[in-house]
Amino acid sequence: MVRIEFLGPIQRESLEIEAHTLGDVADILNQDQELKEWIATSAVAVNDTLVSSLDVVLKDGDKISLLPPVCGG
Amino acid sequence: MVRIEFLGPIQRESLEIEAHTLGDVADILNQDQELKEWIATSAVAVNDTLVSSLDVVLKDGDKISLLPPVCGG
Amino acid sequence: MLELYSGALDVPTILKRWYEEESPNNYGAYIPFIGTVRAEDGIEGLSFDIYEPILKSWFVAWEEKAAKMGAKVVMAHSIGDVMVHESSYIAAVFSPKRRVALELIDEYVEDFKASAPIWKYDIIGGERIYAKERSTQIKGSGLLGVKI
Amino acid sequence: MLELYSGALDVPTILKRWYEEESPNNYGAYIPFIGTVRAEDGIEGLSFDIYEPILKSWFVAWEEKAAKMGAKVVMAHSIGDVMVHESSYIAAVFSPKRRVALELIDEYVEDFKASAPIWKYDIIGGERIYAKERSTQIKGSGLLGVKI
Repeated sequence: MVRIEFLGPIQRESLEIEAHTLGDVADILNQDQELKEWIATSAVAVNDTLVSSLDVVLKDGDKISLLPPVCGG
Repeated sequence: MVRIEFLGPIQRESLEIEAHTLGDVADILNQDQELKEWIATSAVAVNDTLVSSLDVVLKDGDKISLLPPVCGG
Repeated sequence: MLELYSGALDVPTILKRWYEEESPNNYGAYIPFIGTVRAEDGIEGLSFDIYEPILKSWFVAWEEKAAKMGAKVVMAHSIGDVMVHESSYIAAVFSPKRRVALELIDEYVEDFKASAPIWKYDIIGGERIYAKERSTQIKGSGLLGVKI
Repeated sequence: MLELYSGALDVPTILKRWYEEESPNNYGAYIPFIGTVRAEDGIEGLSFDIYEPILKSWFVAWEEKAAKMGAKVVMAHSIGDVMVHESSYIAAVFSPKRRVALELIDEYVEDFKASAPIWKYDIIGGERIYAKERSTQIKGSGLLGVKI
């Protein structure tokens, strides 16, 4: 199981899902129509490190975070 | 008569000389060998306005200032 | 030094403390950038969410980058509500040399705006409204999106 | 506001006063550049001469330039001696917008260094030695020089 966290304005409770790669996570999350817009504009971190490829292999207990568009300052 | 002022590190008393243009001022000041190096590297102001041409016509009482290389801050 | 505060920043106190802390360290240039909430579009203020773990990694990467140039970066940011004409953000650079300081402060502030995991909300009528139009996608966003 | 002080600047007090004075004026960005005397080449400090009439015209021209962009510039500078690790110079920009502020502070500080009628001396063994090698000729210098 891995945990999905939605940051900032996404306003969703975190999810626990079964996934072995980020590709699996994408397949599962995109089934949720309301999440699709956020997914299209969000960056992704695995265990608090931003990632740029879907080929990341996940292990049990990993944390995946979705970071929607930012505006600090 | 016009007055010549030497600013900052030049360390010279001001001079009163007879001059009708900045060209006249240049002719007179360049007779002083010790001033030549300063003259070659200094900017010139007439009545506290920087000037960029020798053709400025001077009138009685004008103040000509020599500004050597600067380093504020 | 990355400092997070609940609510508006006490700007004079932070600027003074940073200045005095670095005084003995022989930096020739100190450039703070202070961000203040402007009265515009009828807002009462702004509100901020921060995701600290990734903000910290972003900041550590900047500390290392600055150190290679003999410089130092610091930052203070608000969490929660900051009213109009109050300040929410100070980013500062200390450097031995002027050019390094002027170039770093620009790059540091712009990278902060583009990458720091902070979300901004307008406060209007007491409601908190995500400032979507003013927000920037972090580089690499959309990774999990459906391929078209 | 162009402020000249005898000796070192009280940086925290000046930064605080400027910040508080401009707080109601809806500027989103405040960027001060603070210049501090570095311990190097065995100096005890620096000393400054200023020619005020031309410094004032230079500053007024910058006030007008900034105003056209909705921005404001201020400056504080020391006259006379400033010891190592003390500060002699603060130049600051206030602007509604971040980009304008970041670009103006760079141009303002660089133009100050190139043009402001201020002369710097190293203080070594109590002597005041003109910092000739670090000084810059004002644009148009050499006008009265002999033509070769």
